[in-house]
Amino acid sequence: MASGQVSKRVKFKSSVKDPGTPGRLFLTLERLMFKPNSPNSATKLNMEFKFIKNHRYTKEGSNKAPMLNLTSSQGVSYIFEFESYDDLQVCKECVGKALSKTGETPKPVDTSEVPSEQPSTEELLSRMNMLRENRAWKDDGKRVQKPMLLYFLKKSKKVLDISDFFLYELQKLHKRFVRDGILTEAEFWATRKKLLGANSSKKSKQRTGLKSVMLSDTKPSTDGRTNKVTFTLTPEIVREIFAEKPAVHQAYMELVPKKMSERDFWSKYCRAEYLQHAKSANAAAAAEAEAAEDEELALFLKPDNLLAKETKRKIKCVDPTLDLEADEGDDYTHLPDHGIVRDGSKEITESQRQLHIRTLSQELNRHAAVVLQGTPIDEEQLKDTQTVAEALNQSKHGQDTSNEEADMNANQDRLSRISKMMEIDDLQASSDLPLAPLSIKDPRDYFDSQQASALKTSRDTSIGTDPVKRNLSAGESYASLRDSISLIKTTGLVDPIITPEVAVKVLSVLTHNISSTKYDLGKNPGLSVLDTLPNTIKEELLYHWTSLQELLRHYWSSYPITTTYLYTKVSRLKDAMSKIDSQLQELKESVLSDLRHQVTLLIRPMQQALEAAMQHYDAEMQKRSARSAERSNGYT
Amino acid sequence: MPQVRIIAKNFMDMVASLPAMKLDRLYQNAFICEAILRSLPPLAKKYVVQMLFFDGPISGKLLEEWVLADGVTKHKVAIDRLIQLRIFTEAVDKKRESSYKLNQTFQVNLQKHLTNGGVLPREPMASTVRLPSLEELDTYAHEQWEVGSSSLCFHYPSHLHCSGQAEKPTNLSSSMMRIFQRGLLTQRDKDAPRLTEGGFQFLLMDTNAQLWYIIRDYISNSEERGTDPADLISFLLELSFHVTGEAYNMNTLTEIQRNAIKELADLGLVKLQQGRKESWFIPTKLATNLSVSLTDSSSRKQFASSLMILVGMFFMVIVIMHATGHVVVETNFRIYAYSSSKLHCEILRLFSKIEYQLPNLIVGAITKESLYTAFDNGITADQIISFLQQNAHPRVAERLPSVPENVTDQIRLWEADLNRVEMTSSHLYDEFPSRDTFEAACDFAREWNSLLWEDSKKMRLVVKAEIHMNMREFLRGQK
Amino acid sequence: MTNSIAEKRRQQEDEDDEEDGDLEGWGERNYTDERSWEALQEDESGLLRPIDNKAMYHAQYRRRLRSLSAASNSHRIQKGLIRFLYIVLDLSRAASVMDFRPSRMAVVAKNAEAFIREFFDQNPLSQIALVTIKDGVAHSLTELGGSPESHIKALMAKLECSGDSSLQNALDHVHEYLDQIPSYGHREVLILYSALTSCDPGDIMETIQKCKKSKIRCSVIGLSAEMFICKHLCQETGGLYSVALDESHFKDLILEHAPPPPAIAEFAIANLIKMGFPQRAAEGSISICSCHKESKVGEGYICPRCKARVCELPTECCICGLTLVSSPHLARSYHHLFPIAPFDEVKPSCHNEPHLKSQKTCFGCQQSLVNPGNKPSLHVACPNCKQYFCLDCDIYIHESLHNCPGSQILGSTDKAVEQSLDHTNRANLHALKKDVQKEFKDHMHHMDCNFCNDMYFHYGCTPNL
Amino acid sequence: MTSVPSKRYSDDVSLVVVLLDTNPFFWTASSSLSFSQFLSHVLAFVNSILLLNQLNQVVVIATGYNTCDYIYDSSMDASQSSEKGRMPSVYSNLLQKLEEFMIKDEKLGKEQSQRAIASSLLSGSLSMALCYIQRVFRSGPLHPQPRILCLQGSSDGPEQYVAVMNAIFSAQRSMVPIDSCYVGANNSAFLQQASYITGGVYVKPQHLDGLFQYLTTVFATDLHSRSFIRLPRPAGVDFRASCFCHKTTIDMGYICSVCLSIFCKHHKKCSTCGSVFGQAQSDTSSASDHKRKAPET
Repeated sequence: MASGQVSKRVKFKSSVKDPGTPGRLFLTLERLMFKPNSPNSATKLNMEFKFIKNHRYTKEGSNKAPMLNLTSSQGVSYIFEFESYDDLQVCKECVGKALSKTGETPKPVDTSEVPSEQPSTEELLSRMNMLRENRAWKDDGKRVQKPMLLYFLKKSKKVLDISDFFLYELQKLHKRFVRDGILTEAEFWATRKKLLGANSSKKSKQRTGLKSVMLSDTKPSTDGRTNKVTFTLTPEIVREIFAEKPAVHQAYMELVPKKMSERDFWSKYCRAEYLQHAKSANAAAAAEAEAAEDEELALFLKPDNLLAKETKRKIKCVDPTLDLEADEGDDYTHLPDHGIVRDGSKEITESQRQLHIRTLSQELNRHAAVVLQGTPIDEEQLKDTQTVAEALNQSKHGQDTSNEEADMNANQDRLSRISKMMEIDDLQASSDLPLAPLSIKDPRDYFDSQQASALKTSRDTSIGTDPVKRNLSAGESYASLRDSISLIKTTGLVDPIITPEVAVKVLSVLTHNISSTKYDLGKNPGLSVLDTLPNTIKEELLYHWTSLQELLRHYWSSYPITTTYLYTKVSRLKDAMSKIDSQLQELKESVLSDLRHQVTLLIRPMQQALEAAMQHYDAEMQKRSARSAERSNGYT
Repeated sequence: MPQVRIIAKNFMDMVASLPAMKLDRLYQNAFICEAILRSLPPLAKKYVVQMLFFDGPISGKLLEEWVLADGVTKHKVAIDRLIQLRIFTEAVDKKRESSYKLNQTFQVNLQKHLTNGGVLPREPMASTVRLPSLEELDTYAHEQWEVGSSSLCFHYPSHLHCSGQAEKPTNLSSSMMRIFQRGLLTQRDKDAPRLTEGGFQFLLMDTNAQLWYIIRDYISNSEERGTDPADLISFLLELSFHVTGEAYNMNTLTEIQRNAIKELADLGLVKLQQGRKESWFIPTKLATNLSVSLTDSSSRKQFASSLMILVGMFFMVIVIMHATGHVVVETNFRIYAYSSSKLHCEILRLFSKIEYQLPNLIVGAITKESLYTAFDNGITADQIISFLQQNAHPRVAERLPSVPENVTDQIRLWEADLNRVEMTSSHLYDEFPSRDTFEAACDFAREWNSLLWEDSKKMRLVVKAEIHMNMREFLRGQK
Repeated sequence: MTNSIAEKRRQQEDEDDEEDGDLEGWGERNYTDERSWEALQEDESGLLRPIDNKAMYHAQYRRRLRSLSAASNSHRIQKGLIRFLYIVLDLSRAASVMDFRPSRMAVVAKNAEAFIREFFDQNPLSQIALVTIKDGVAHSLTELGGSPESHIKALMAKLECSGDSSLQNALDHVHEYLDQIPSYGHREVLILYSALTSCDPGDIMETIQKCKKSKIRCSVIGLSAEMFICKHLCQETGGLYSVALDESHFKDLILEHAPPPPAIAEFAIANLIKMGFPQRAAEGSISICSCHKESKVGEGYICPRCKARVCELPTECCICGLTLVSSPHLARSYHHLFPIAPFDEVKPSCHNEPHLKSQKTCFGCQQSLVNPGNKPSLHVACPNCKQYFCLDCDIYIHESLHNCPGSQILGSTDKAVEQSLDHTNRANLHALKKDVQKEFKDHMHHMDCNFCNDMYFHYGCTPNL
Repeated sequence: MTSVPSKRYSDDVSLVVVLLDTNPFFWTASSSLSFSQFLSHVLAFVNSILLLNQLNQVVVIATGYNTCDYIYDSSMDASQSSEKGRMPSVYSNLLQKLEEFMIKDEKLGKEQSQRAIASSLLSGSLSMALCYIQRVFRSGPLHPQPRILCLQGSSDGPEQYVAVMNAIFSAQRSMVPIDSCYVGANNSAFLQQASYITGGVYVKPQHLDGLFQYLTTVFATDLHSRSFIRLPRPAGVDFRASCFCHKTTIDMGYICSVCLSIFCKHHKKCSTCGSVFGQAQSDTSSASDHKRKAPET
């Protein structure tokens, strides 16, 4: 049962020990509200599920009271104590739905039950997700069901196209860290948000607006032979029909399923539609006749009074800037069909035309209105007409309950805003915002930002040349240059330009440095060094490497240390890393001499990375002890 | 009639084919050195230049150091070429290490050229008399061709059946005329002369190649006229470094050169002028472009007949006349040629259907028929396309492709259509006495892999003609 | 015949007045593109010649340039050098319309690719993410990232369109990401919008306000027609709204977003960003690079903080999340800080002046500025060095080169002045300036410092300070 | 003849724009190589380029102390003949223009103050060269392969840095390699970068008397041949920056988001653009990191 709203009698507690304030908990899919019984009590709650990070609940049979604990993204936890476990159950489901809809965390299932059938990607991921959630909750890493994880991974491998190796790795890492309590499940999975979130992000919390196309032209499709007409109704169409024809909606609400079955409700509706659109006079007559002896049918045929009511209300709050009088002339209804042909057939007898046009234009307008009003329903609810009706009803309800005045002045400010926008552009002051000025004094600094080596040289050459320049004035130097030019002009080039010896020398020098570069180019092989190693070593190396990466990632990401939690985490990580470091050392010793060189080469960068981390750690420790202000500007 | 065959693929091959001592003599002339250097492949150029100031030999290894793995072949080619032209002299020492040394004269010449530029054997005369302007020169060159053209334009396919060499070209010198005469017509008994296959192709060639063909032919005939080709070559090259429009005194020329230059004047390469006491010659654009065409190492099909040369001359004229391209091809296979030249019209007519001719515009269409006639005349699709591309109107040439793809493709397709069927002369064998002889025959044919077709039911097979003999032998053996 | 007419029309176009001139121009260009033969004309000898509409293009170009530099005429202005740009592609039903050939979607994708490349060329420190709107919902195609290739690949992979499009959803979607961006980053959204409608679940106005609040600069390029809501959005958030007339126009419009936009005063928050300048890995060293998990010999860079190995720059260290750049990457953006003033056109009239007579060729490329008809073709002069330039150089200098060959020369003078005040002076200069400012504010008058066009006296420039 | 068929522009046809450093202060200072020697080497090189291919084109731009200008363009002077046979017109023309240029340069120098570093106007000549090359590109589909050769002696002028970098990047965009032959005392940061970024060759000759040999062996190779010829690789340039405040090389620092100036430690206020900073961004990594820290609740 997918009800929009659940409301239960609960006690709202800020903490488990808190006696709590009695009241009612209202859960819709978007938000949860807590209204205390005593109006004067301050503890109200009205928040969107967006902000709920995850939720836990006490198990049935455990001697605890039935409690639901919702943790918000800010880490605040709202605890609701229910009267019975079934209440809890209901709310739990609802919450789960809501949360899964907001895409944060999917609805939890009891970890112990193993899914029988091949799960879909989402489900699977949600399970993996859930897995981590639950673990995160009961934080003692001991009760981790290893097989479970494996199972999910195996499955997920089928679903997501992750390489076997990757899974293998993941699993190993998990074993290595989570089991040994170096990382908590939460942390472990947090870095893999991508993997998990890959699909979960797909089903976004966005709701689509109403389609602008008119679905509800339920066109009768006739097959030539029999005179049987078939109408096709998708939930979407139904929804639109409901939205645009309140009367039908109302009828549906009260007739189905009590008085008549869904099916013949719609068949009636369609018949009515058909009769309405029937062009021939006699068909119209027939309609009259039938309507006479069938009040439901009549109900479809007679003009919709609800609509009329609404339009009246609407008229009251039309945007002041546009005057309806002006549009009077623009009523094209005197043209046949505004040139629009509704359903293919052009020939309309004079008699019906007027009416037909009216209906058409009305429907157009009505549709436009609905689209603009935009009471969207989520895709999940487009399952069956029943739910559609329900949902729509609620949304309607929501609107109606909001009393007239509020509605009105809500309208007013909307109007005022609109009219503000409607202001003719020319009259508007140019709204482009002031720009930030930039004052750069000395572009030379940018050169100085060049690499020091070259910088220095250029600098001290400048120093070098300066004195020379000084002792020889500009005039003289120019003169000397001009002399040398005229020298060439008179005597021509020095001949020969270069002596053979020099030439040979230069060429050989150049050739030498060419060939020298060639060698270390040639040294760069096509296949990576790893592949040259025997598999076992390679495996081990990679294993260490990946785990190292994992640790480091956690390590660095947990700076700057703001909470004690992080502090402990870091220290944990540090120990783990030092462990790996020693392991690496062993590995290096263990390998055979012929490979040792490469292995050491490969290991060196890892160790460097480790050292960097360690040093950083120590530095931080000193800072912490020294209470230096450094951390505040984030020098991590 | 005697056909002159020239094996040289381009000028450099020709030079390379000269005997050693003649080569060395060529290298005496700085300009020839320059021209030849320019004609070398890039890598070779590089080697020469960077060895310009070496006195000793340089080892091949050293050079190869500079070449990346994928350039080794280029390296070899370059070296070969250099040795071929005797610019490098190879020396192989006992360790099979080859080392190279630059040709002495060549080296010295180039060095000189670098330091104090090339020195022409003759200075331009102080312009005592009024020299013709460049335009005048061009028109002069043009007229020279016109002379020849008058004699030839009757041999265009369009005018096939006009009576052939009715009027002789008047003032072409006899030696030149001989060149033209030779192979001018492929004259089957008594019916009108016609262009050879080469003729058509020649029409579609680019200018410099054509210029080169004339000269090459001219040179190749030089022996008959008892002049040393080497001299001619050097002279021509020299000529090409003269300044267009400058006047040079005739007295500075050797006897041979004087003869040569008269004939060249007929070609319009130079203009001769007779002063009161002395005479001088003025190189035209054509002359100064010689080296360009010479160094152009495009290896094109060879044609023997000097007729093409003459045709080529008109072609060149046109290129001179409107230096810019002129043809616009539209996707609907229409050709618009902005030209008033008759010859142009003729050239287009080779492969397209000329629809009408406005004062300055020729409108034609490429049709299947027109192309087929072209193909019959041995013109290939590529030649046509390249012609269209090379003469594309500048405005069109800007955008690529200058000729619409659909046109080029269609032309290629049509050509392909022609070669769909290929002929192989063959023999049919049937009425085999027994199946196994038949089989044996088949196998035999197969292993000569010349079995074209077999029909085991009717016991017939077709084999290539060339193994007919062996087949017969084999079958005899079977009996 | 027809040509001459076409030409006449074209001339009229050129004489057209500013604002609708370029619009007309676009129309005209489009027109000529479709009728290529009209771009040919016969010369006296009957050969074809192209009509040069260079002048026209240049006119348009100059208009663009002027409009761009209009803001920064007097003072230099800050630019958003570190940008976080979300490109939103509308892949709704409307994107399949064929009025752009082959289809809007294809055209958008094609030009988006070009844009992405250009973008990273101009802003090496910035990041892009792609978002698509489809069936009224916005999806992330790619996360924020700095490598053009990955984006382009993703973009080309995902090209089918359906359903309605929803501005609001797109904005919401983008907003939630951009909100996390650190304050120094310039948050931008570029929406390539094909549809004429926006089917939104709620009130888009609120969303717009939300974007405005979180300093997101939204720009829209429409492909169909101008929509009020887009215009409103752009106005509110200080973005650009433009509607493409044809493909070439669209290309130009989208490429206008490649150079960093002027920073809006209230949006711009100066801040220090921590960056690493990694060293190249030593020649012989072997290590496993953290981006591809492959062992690399030699090349590659090492993160200064965590010593992880990355393959190319700029990037974000995947271990410690430090931004890694090299100094040239910074240098790439410098020209945005020192824009060159637009050149002003030289009226043929002022050619008669004797001292200008001398220069007959373009200072940049030596092209003759005199038409064959010996009447001076239209050209421009650098306000700074007074040298003449041909139109092509003008465009090249402003769009690609970013410094004026001539101005280097004069530039050296005031540099020399700045030379005189050494670092320490400049340091306390700011302090001094402050009080000087106050003082001047009090006696409500300003004086321009004639060395640096800065409002107030400079330490080095004033004798009496 | 204008109708040069396309194939005639074989790939090895090259346009070389030579930037000639004519900074008097450097040349009078430099003892190792006199200007006249330098000139004759360069002239010979220019000539040899022209010698290699009749379509080759050489443009020489003089990089003076105060200004820079074209002093030779082979496409301009038609006649290849030599005047009085003593010296090719190439040389005489070039030298003539050069002399005029020197005078102009000096005149400009008069009304200008001295720069501390006697740098020549590299940025100007680079920009000029690029403009010229753009023109060649515009000239249509057929054009020689352009490249730039900087013959630089004097040291880099810091005030030109931005301009030079702009030029370099522009060259990189239009794929014009900038070769550089630096005859000065120490390496030039500008030219090293220029060659490294644009894929050109940077050479600093040891034996200056053999300059010509260097030029012909390394810089005479056309772009086409470079695909299969091994040339001296630019020594790996260290692209670390150094901070504005202490001018020391740093491998981690803070960048002002407004003007991109670099500081080795956190300041309250940018000394370059004077903008005041909000509190420091402890970590640049944006979204990803936040995700990671998520489950700390």
